[in-house]
Amino acid sequence: MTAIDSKPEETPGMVDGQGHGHSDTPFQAHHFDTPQQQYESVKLGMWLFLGTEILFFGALFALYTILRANDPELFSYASQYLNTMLGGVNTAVLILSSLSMAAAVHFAQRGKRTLMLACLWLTLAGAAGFLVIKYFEYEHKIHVNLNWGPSFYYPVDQAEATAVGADGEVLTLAAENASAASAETALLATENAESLPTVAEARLAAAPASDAVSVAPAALGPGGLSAIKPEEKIAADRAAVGQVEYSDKPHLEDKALPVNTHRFFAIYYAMTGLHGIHVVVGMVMIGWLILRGMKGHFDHRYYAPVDLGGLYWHIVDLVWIFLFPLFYLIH
Amino acid sequence: MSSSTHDHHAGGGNQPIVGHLVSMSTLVWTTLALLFLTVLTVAVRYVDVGEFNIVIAIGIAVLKATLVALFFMHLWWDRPFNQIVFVACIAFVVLLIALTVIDTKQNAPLYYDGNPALVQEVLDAKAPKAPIAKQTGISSPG
Amino acid sequence: MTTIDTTPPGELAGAAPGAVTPPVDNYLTWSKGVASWAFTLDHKRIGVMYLLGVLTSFLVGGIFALIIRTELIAPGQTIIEPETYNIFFTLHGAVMVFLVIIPSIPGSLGNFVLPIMLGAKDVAFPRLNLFSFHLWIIGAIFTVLALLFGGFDTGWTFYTPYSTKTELGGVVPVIFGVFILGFSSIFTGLNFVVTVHKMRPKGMTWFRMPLFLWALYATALIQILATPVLAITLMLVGLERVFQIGIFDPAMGGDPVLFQHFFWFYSHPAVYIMILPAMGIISELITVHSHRHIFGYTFIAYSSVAIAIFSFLVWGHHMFTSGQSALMNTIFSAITFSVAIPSAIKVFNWLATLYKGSIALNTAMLYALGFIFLFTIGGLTGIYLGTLNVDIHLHDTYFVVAHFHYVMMGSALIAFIGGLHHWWPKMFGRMFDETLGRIAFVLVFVGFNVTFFTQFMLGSHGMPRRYYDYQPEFTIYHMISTVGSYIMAAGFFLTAFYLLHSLFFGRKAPANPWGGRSLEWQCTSPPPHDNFKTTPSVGDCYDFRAVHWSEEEQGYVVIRDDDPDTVSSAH
Amino acid sequence: MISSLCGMFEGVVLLLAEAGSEPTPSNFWMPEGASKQAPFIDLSFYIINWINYFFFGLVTLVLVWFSFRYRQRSKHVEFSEGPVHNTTLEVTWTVIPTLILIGIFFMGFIGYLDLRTPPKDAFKINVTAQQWAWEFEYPNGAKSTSELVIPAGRPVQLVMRSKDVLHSLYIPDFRVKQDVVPGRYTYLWFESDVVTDPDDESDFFWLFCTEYCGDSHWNMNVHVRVFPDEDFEEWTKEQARWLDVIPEQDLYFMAGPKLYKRCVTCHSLDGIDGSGPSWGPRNGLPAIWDRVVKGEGEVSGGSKFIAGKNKLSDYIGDGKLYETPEAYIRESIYNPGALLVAGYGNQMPTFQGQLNDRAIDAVIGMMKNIDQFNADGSFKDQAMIEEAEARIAEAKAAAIESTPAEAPAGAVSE
Ligand code: HEA
Ligand code: HEA
Ligand code: CUA
Ligand SMILES: [Cu+2]
Repeated sequence: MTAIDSKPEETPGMVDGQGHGHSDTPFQAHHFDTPQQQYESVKLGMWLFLGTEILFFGALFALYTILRANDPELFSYASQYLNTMLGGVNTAVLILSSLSMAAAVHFAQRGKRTLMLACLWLTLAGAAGFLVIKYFEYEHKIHVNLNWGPSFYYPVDQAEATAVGADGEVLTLAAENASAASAETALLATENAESLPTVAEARLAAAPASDAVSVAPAALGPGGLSAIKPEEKIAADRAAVGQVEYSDKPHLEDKALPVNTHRFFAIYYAMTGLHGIHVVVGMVMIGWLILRGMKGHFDHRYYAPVDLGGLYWHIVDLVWIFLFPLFYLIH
Repeated sequence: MSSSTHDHHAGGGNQPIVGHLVSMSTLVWTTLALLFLTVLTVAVRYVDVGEFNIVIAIGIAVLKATLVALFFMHLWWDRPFNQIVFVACIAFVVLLIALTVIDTKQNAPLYYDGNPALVQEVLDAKAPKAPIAKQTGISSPG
Repeated sequence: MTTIDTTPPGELAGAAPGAVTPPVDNYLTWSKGVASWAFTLDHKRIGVMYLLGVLTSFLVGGIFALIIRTELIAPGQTIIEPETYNIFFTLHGAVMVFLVIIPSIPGSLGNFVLPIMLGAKDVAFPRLNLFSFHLWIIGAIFTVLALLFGGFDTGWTFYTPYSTKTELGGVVPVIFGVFILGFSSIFTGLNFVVTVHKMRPKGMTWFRMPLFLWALYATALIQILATPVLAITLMLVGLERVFQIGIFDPAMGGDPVLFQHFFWFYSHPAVYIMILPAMGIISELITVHSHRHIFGYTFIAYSSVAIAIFSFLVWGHHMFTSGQSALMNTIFSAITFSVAIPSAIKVFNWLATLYKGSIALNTAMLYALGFIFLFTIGGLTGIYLGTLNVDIHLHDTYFVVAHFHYVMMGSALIAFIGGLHHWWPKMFGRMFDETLGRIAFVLVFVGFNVTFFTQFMLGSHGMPRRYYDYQPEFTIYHMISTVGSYIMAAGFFLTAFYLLHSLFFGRKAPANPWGGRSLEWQCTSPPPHDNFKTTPSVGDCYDFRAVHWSEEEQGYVVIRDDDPDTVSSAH
Repeated sequence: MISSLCGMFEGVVLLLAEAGSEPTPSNFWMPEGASKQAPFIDLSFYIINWINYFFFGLVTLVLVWFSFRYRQRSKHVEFSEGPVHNTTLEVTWTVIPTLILIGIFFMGFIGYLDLRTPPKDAFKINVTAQQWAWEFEYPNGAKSTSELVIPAGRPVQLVMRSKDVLHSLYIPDFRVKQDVVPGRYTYLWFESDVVTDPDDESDFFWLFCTEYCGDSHWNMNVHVRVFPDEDFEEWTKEQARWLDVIPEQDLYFMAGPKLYKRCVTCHSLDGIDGSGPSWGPRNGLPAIWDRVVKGEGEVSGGSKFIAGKNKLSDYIGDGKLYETPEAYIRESIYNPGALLVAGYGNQMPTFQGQLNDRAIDAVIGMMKNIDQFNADGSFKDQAMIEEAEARIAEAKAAAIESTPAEAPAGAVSE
């Protein structure tokens, strides 16, 4: 690769005398005139990138708001399956790791390499701690099928079909209550089997004459939003695909399971999952900073990577600051 | 609220030649405030103030986010344009949220799980406003 | 004091400014080997690679278009099956939008001239620049992969729940590809914003920047603010498809209209990602080829930013019939018209720039004039679509198809081709054949109007879009349209021919063949590796008094009689 | 000012509503206008048209004139001087378009309000869209899939929903369009005075699907016909019981072709496979009924598929999954995912709840006698049809006499 290298840490294209050769500022890329300009550029670049991150998560927040605005009960119902304790601890962990990150920047700025490294290690530990806790949360939920999508309704072993509620209270997920659903299925079946004109006439008889049948009842609509419960749809799905036995009962049928509960978990996993990915990326980045720090790349004149890494890590914290009350603290 | 980073240009051995140095005490105080607010928001959850629970929760979260942005992320001392970037992005998120939420709320009665009778009411309620129906009566034969 | 801005590059530093031979050391010859291109950090080489990629994609998308048109030449099956047709128009749309028109101007021309116009050595983040090109390549590969996985037939809009249900396996790969292309676009925009902010040379205030830079800057703002939403939306579609998470698919409780909100939150601003840089190019072309100071600089500059901001407020005008609430429809319709105002300002200011100019009808200028004509039609037809009750009739008919081809192809792409001709000598150091250029322009221009003007009539008479077959009463329009597309294709192939020809046999280009005033015309053609040895001094970039013809150079030179920093702006 | 503007436009709307009872013929820009809403939409279109002609003319004129007048005269012009800005001018051409656009917006808005607000007493028809067919359900239970018939001179409101993906109902000549969204109701209303000849099948308006919905999106069109009240009433009654009045032995050729219209988008009769296997002889196999009876058809998947059993004969017969071939066909219509013919995915929607037993009998009857049908699904023997028609006319007369369900019919003629 012969092109001019703008990597900050390397002396840029001096070979042919075209570079500026900032011999006193070896980190400065050749196309910048001053360290100040370079620093401000990368900082602005980072802020713009954070801006895209904000919109990236922002779209999910919009989704969240819509779902919740339309289904408030669903959210307060489903939120009880999340563990406030673990969520709270994780919030604290992130805040503390943010502190250590900010401190790392502070020490980098003052050229205190050892302290900076120590702080970076602490931050890394915080990130790891966060992920470990998150892992336990996920692990448990997946165990009891508090899942996204259809698998939310898959059967689980009865012995394990308990979820620890917010306050340590144990919610037993009864499995008997399939009667309501099956009654409805039966009803549907008869309705389908009959010729429709008959059904229409029956409805006519029941409805006031003026705008009878003006809006068909929802029963024949698609699942999810309709009177058909998602689990029926899932059962039907599986009947169609044919991999699972027909006898499955929805394990979460605790009488009041609102329709579409799986959507809460969909958005929960989408948002916390995306956040989790950002934490992982943050860890890689901090690890890289540690490596470079150990090689002595940073001093009080050049610490931009630490600064930018810090910004990134803080935005990860910032997103969690919103996720925590939105998911764990629904009254 | 921002002071230009130029102030710190001529830093000595202990000062960055670029950027702003935030003192450790500021950082620690920020952290303490954040931890306090976290405890607070958890506590408030157990107090029932109806609709206000969510308002309080979001309010505290916004406060915390502001603290992080201003002090941890140095935005307090940063270039105005960086501040604008941050605020503008949030404004656009709010825009997206506001308009989509309004729309779904408006349409909620038309969802299947809404009450079909209600749907009809909604549709009917709109009818008298129809300019043609109202003023000519052509739409109501016999 | 007389300053000669023509900065002699590297080797020729001491040579007389009159030397016609381009410097031995230019960015093209600076180093050799595939790797020296594939991993270059030079914005010019990256720009050229983008150009190659975009034009190849354009060829591919164009071939799909020709197949579509041929199928539609007569009712009934002509050459392909309905399923194939659906895959083809989807690919045509997706390729043209995501691989061609969005990256075209910023990626190729923008990358090439933006730093030079700023007198900078490179963009702020050369590595990121290269990375975003690599992302473009990866995205393109995924789009091709989608074909191997069975193609996809969702339309370029990926409307749910069809896109989460269709049996074709290409949906997930292409979603992934577009996701990646989105990041490519974001990083380009980010780079440009930082470059414009932080790397302007001394003397170049915001209001001395060439308008092309204003346009790219405004575009970059949209790229940064809107694209992430597309990325997340497509990610959700992918999740919906694989895990049925129930966000968009009504069968699982989701709301399909929500998808449209999210999609258009990006994709409406995206149409201004396409048109804004094009408008920037036109501002350059019009001034340079009529040797005349731009009229109403400030208005044009601000209108770019105004368009960028307004563009975020109107997305719902694509959803007037979608089941969006009447309230939102009204709001979105009202705001839609506000975008027309800055566009109008631009059109009128360009016209005023022609006034008392000295207009050289070079190929590039022809494209610029063609742009004004076509954009006026395209933009004005947007007004019908923004009008609530009229759009109810016209939505999803060929009227919309004609509208967006007028603005995307007739305007954005034509401006791109115009800009390509304008900067071609600068990029490759060769002049192309002007006569052939003008002939090709006429072919493209005439062919284009024949193809797409008829589609307005098709649409207003009720022909729905995305139809494989149609009722006999539409036949005549379709036939004319297809013939037009062949004429247009002939024009493009001719263009490809003479441009390629010029690379090998073209006359050597002077530094400043057209009489441009902005900084890129003050380095040699092709520019040296580092653009400028010393940061050039800057004046009013539309002050053509400083431009003089030089017999020796067989081109123009910029000679300033005044001190660069005290030159009073002409307005 | 705004309210007076509104008032002005409402006035225009009213005028047009009066004038609009005459259909407008097709012209250079617009197709025939056959609804009450069409005139105002057309007017809006034309108003914008004239504004646009003006601006387009202006721009083009100036463009061409300047390019010619100020073309470069000498070979190398170096500089030409002209005004670089003129605030008055610039403000003018900002403000004028702004005002015009505000006007256009209000025009569209008023028209839209009308389109969105169905009169309270509109005649309501339920519409169900699915890939790739429309189904219209009338208040008296009548159903129609091959055409939408509406009463002339009365506001009609369509209450629509979709079974699978997005569709969009568009009647160009009425200038109305509305997406049909799964998961929610959408609605649409219009009123047409333009009667189409009830006896002339070729007198109709097109109804298109304008939201892309898959392979046969382009084919999801039906006819709209506008009947005078009496014909409409008769038609709906007939629709409500058309199947019931056909004698058993005539079902397969009197009802079969009509029902087959819903299958034709996927199943051909000529052996060329579409989205679904052809009912005619295909791939060297006999026509559909023989394939099933002889068990020669190949299957390769489905919820009831048993690995290794790839022939239909493994499933049909005494003691097997389906005792009779009829049972198999019936299941294939009600539960298409049960057994999948080799080479096909699970694409077909269920027709459960849409086809009753008689309808199924008719379809099966048609399959049994497939050689008596033309490739387009029509029955070959015209004489038999005529005979049957006579029988049906009798039966119908009898049925109408004896039917107690007059209430909805009364609503129609009201
Ligand atoms: C480069 C891309 C581009 C540009 C610049 C525009 C510009 C505009 N577009 Fe277009 N549009 C598309 C690309 C673009 N569009 C695409 C791709 C689609 C379809 C997507 C799909 O469904 O697949 C679409 C669809 C589309 C719709 C939805 C149609 C439908 O599906 O029903 C609407 C509705 O409002 C609309 C409106 C407008 C308006 C008002 C402008 C305005 O910005 C135009 C402003 C310009 C002018 C008005 C001309 C210049 C002004 C004058 C000469 C002054 C005088 C004028 C007046 C006083 C009126 N567009
Ligand atoms: C920038 C975007 C762009 C461009 C340039 C084009 C170009 C063309 N398009 Fe379009 N088109 C879209 C974007 C674009 N399109 C989109 C977004 C859709 C909607 C898809 C959907 O519904 O989902 C669409 C849909 C669409 C349809 C509607 C299909 C349907 O609804 O059923 C039709 C039909 O006529 C069509 C035709 C054409 C034709 C004939 C061209 C021609 O102009 C093409 C001519 C080009 C060539 C023949 C290639 C020549 C190139 C070279 C030789 C390479 C080298 C070139 C140089 C060096 C100059 N397109
Ligand atoms: Cu149904 Cu398109
Ligand atoms: Cu738009």
